[in-house]
Amino acid sequence: MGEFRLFPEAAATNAVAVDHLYLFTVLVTVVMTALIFTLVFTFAIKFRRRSEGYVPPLIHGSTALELTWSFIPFLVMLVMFFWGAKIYFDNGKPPSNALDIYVVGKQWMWKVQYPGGQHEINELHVPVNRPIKLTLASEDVIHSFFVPAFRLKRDVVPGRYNSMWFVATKPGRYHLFCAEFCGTEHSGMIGWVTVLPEDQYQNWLSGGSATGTMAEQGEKLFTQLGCATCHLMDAQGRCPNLRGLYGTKQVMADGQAVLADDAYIRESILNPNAKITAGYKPDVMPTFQGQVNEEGLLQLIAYVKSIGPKNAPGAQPAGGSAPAPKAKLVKAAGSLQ
Amino acid sequence: MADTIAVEHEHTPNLQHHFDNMEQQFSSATLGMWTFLLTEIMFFGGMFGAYTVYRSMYPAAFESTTHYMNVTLGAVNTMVLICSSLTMALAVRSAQVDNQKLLRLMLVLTLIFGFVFLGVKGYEYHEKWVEHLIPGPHFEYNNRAFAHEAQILFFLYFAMTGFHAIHMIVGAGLMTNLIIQSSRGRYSSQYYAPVEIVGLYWHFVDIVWIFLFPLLYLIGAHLKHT
Amino acid sequence: MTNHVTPVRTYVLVWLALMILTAVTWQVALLDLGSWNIVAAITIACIKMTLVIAIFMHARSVEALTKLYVLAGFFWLLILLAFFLMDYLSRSWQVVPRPY
Amino acid sequence: MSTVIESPRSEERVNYLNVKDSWKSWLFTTDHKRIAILYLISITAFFFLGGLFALLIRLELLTPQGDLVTSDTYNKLFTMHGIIMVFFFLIPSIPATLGNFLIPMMIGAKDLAFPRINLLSWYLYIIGGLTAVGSILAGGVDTGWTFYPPFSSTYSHTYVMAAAIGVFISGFSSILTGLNFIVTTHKMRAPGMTWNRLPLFVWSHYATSLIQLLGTPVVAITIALLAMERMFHVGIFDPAIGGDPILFQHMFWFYSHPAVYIMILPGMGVVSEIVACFSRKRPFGYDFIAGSSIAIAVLGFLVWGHHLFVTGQSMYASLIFSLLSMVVAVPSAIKVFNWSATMYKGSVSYQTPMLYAFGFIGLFTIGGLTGLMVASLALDVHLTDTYFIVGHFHYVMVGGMVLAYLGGLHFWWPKMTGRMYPEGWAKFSALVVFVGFNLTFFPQLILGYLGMPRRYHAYAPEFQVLNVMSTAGASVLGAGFLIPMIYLVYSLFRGPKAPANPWDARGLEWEAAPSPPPTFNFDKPPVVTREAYAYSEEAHVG
Ligand code: HEA
Ligand code: HEA
Ligand code: HEC
Ligand code: CUA
Ligand SMILES: [Cu+2]
Repeated sequence: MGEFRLFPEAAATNAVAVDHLYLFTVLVTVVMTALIFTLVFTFAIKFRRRSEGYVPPLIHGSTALELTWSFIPFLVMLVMFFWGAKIYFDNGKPPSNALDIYVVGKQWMWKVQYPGGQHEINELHVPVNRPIKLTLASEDVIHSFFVPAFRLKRDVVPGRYNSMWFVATKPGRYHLFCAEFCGTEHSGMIGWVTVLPEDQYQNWLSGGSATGTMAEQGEKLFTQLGCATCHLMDAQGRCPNLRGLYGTKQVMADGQAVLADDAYIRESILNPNAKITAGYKPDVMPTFQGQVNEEGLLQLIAYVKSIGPKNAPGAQPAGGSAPAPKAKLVKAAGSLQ
Repeated sequence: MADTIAVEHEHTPNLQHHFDNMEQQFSSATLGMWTFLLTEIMFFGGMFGAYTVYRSMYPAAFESTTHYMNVTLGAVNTMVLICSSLTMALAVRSAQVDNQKLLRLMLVLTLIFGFVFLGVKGYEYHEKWVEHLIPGPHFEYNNRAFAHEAQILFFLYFAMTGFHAIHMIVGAGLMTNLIIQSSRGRYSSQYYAPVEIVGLYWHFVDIVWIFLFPLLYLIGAHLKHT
Repeated sequence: MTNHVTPVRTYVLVWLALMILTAVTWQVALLDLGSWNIVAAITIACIKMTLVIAIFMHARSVEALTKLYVLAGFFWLLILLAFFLMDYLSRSWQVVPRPY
Repeated sequence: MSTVIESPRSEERVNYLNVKDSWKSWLFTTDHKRIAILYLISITAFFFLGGLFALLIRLELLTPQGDLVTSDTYNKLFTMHGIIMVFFFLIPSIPATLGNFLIPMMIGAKDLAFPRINLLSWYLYIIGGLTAVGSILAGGVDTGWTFYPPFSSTYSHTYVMAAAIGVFISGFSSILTGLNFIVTTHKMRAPGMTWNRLPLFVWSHYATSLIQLLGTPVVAITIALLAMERMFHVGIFDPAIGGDPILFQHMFWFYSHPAVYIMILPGMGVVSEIVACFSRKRPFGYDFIAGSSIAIAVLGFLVWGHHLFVTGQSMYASLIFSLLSMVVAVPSAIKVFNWSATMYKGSVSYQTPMLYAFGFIGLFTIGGLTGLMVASLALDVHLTDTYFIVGHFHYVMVGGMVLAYLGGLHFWWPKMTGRMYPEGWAKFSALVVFVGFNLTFFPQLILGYLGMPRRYHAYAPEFQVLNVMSTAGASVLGAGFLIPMIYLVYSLFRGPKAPANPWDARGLEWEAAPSPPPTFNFDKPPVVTREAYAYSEEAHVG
């Protein structure tokens, strides 16, 4: 039996923020419950039935009271609302210097890959004190990536990318759970998140059996699947050149402009005709649905990123740029109250 | 409580024991039916909700499907239903004015229109089947640009028109019953609640179609002309 | 009993209106009005619906309560549509801006 | 009223129970009271079935390893537990039994507006229930009671269809009950029964019926679409063709959040009646309690998105939904405070129903406040799909609704059966339930914040201690539910005969009708001259 605790350990900036909010709400709950219990019991005892004959006075009510006990609770609730919303929105925007890691959920395991090409299953290694951005994709059903020690959770939904980000503050090993029911081994879809000091993290990276960076693996796929035949060698310009594409706004045939982000590139591969780039014909590019799995897609995207504008995050060398200075970090993390 | 005075109690054959008078019984029945139609709105509303979401997501794909819809038949069916609504309304009126012959005639006409509608619908389904437009493994859509999203519309097409058709069939059943009863002279200006109630239902089903027609058949009608 | 008899003429006129409006919907749909196509389609459909409810279904002569219920139905449908769209239309707002 | 009450009736007066006693007279009855009894029996059966599953769940969770049953079996256990408890026990619990029995009596009507439809909805309920049970016997369902695709539509190999159809059918039972109540409340009120004389029990059922009418059809169609998706092997929720699984969750919760108010409002109605009666006082702020029921019903439709905070729903939508979730809590607050205030200067006695009412007020408050905690965005991110949620909703559903149901059952038992239950045993079991309940579900709140995910067949060892406590509590709780079973059945035969108004309560069902009532409820159609809570006027004015 593991060691018994009543409060989970906090290992991320977000965890601390959430804990504060939690303690506040617990306080509210305790106070209000206490209040109600005292009201009920004092009245119940003080006004217990003494004689059968006693006829209580006729009290209709009091609008003043009704308003008080509507408003005061409501104000308290508003605090709970704004406080929670603040943290939630801070978690919505990953800082630009976040280190990208890619996670694919699959019945019933977590597949993790790093820009440097390292792979692991049901394990996630991250450096301490650095914003990490996870891109979450699912091969099959809805899963949910849950790290209690970070107080973070995000559903992993097939057909789309969700992302979450955090700054781990304490080296150590923490539980990783799948929190959305996904079938037989749902409760077995668990693993560990290991937070390492920067230097150890670098060793771990170099120790990992990487067959080339994600971008390089993506490049391999790019040739294997024959993307290159069109996108690089194609002379007649039947196909757009993917160089410098990533992160730019693309104009579509129907006039709408879309940002060429991960999701867009993913769609372009699986369902090319969904959005036709202006100046090109539909039905030229075949769909690659079924020919390449989520991991492959992520690699292709990493490749497209790498040939994109130089400072695109995906283009970072394995391990990412040097850790950001701490001061900036806390601001980036933003969730410290 | 209070000194209880016996409420006077009409005695008409059609008055159920727990109602005080026909007035109460009639207004309860109509309120009941309207309330039921309220739930019907939400029932179809779920599908209209899904429709709205996906049309806002994939406007082009949805427009592309009109090319595969039989707009003419759609329009014809709309008119057929409108006619049936007229006959239904007249049926109720004939009951109100004690015109038994007209009542029967109108009910029969309504039923016939209903069957015409279902017939046409069946024919359309058959078309879709032949053209492999049934969503699923055998779905074929030669406008490959939207091979995926188009399925969503066709799925909604079958779901919405399908549930509408089921309502029509139920309606036809009710109609048949009315015809039988009316041929026994059950209904009169004194007692026509059943006719009124079924009428309300029938008109509602008509209304649903009034929306389905433009939303399913005419999404991209303008494209073919430009 | 609310023996509220509507003259045949009214019924026939309504029927005529409905037929015409059906034709109108169809023809309007053939013009390219951009996003106004859908607006037109819905508007006409709503008019037709109102006619059916008001005349064929005698909603004019029913008690206020019933009217309230009918309205509630459509109001709730609006809630459903509005809140669905609230999510779907605002999803695109949250594309995380990256420095390029 | 004295006319009726003080003249003690001859022992074997004809009442709705003994008027006929053939099987047919029960299975084809249109008497709302008999239909209520039919519901009572079938619902109890489902409750114990669901409870049996619950016990098995708790037994499995005694140890961290999944050693009692296989993971597949476990998944089926909690799914069937959820489906049965929600759709076949809690949603019909108070409305279909107490509501069915009492609403006509409380408003002074002979029956519901549509007696045959009332019977029909019982049959629909039974057919739906049997279909669901059939899916269990066939091998069970493992999707969770929420039926999320694509798992439910594509990946699950269990009997999703059967269960879905069962829920679909019983949905219409629920719709028809709501419809019947609405029309009855509008059209069948006795002369003098104005809206502001209406018992709060009726008000809360009116609100409940609104939800049943406006919400249930949506879940029905949603489930139908899911079933079609399973047949066509493709559908509108299927990501492969650009469908969005999250849309299903929207459609499901559009009903299922309001449904949680279907699962609490009737209980609130019961508690309002009990507190008033056992304090011998008019409910404090009657209009506000009545109004807040409607407010809950309406606002309840605007918050469903709080179940989707981590799915990828737009952050801005989440923001609105979180705010509105806070707003919907205000009317609940109003009720809680008014109940407490009702006892002020009252003459409070502690019979069993009142004890259950106390339990309800306390536990619902805790349940509701935990609800607020998860309505706060950042907290929900951590707590969603953990045992905190399980704790939250058992506090409101078991601690709230089930306690109210038991309280109401004891309160109106004399009226329904004409027998008194054994007060001593009843008090004792009420205590057992309260203790067992907290022991079961309080640890789950802690487990949740520690991060134990729900729907887990095996869990990390450090969670064991709290799980053992929870399982221990569950067995106590189980006992607490079994004891009433036994003594209530016993009282049917041996219990002392009940007078027309054992609690000296007000209201037509007590004052104008004997216990048990005759088939048409009242010997003479009552005429109402005062509100249902005239406790403070000198007793028994004519
Ligand atoms: C009877 C059923 C019932 C009831 C009444 C409620 C009531 C509430 N519920 Fe609950 N809920 C469920 C049943 C219920 N719930 C179920 C079954 C689930 C899980 C479904 C699943 O996923 O399986 C769930 C899940 C659930 C979630 C989603 C959790 C998740 O999965 O991520 C949320 C989030 O906001 C929530 C919120 C609320 C709120 C704000 C209320 C409010 O209505 C509560 C209002 C009441 C009070 C607030 C208490 C009284 C007030 C006072 C005493 C005043 C003092 C207050 C202050 C000063 C603040 N509930
Ligand atoms: C009305 C609703 C209701 C009720 C009353 C209950 C009652 C109980 N529930 Fe319920 N529960 C839900 C609704 C309800 N539950 C829902 C909706 C879920 C979510 C499902 C999902 O995730 O999809 C859930 C999930 C759920 C879980 C989480 C499972 C998981 O996520 O892995 C657990 C775990 O402890 C649990 C426990 C209990 C217990 C101990 C009771 C106790 O109160 C029960 C005690 C009652 C008895 C024990 C009855 C007495 C019976 C006997 C003594 C045995 C004899 C039997 C016969 C004679 C036939 N429930
Ligand atoms: C047969 C030729 C062909 C092949 C093979 C092909 N593409 Fe394309 N691709 C196109 C054409 C033509 C377009 C422009 C029309 C469009 O947007 O669909 C395009 C568009 C794209 C775009 C969007 C570019 C923009 O400017 O918006 C991306 C990203 C892309 N392809 C990636 C790939 C990848 C990755 C592969 C291999 C897995 C691939 N393509 C294989 C022809 C091809
Ligand atoms: Cu993956 Cu649960
Ligand atoms: Cu909810």
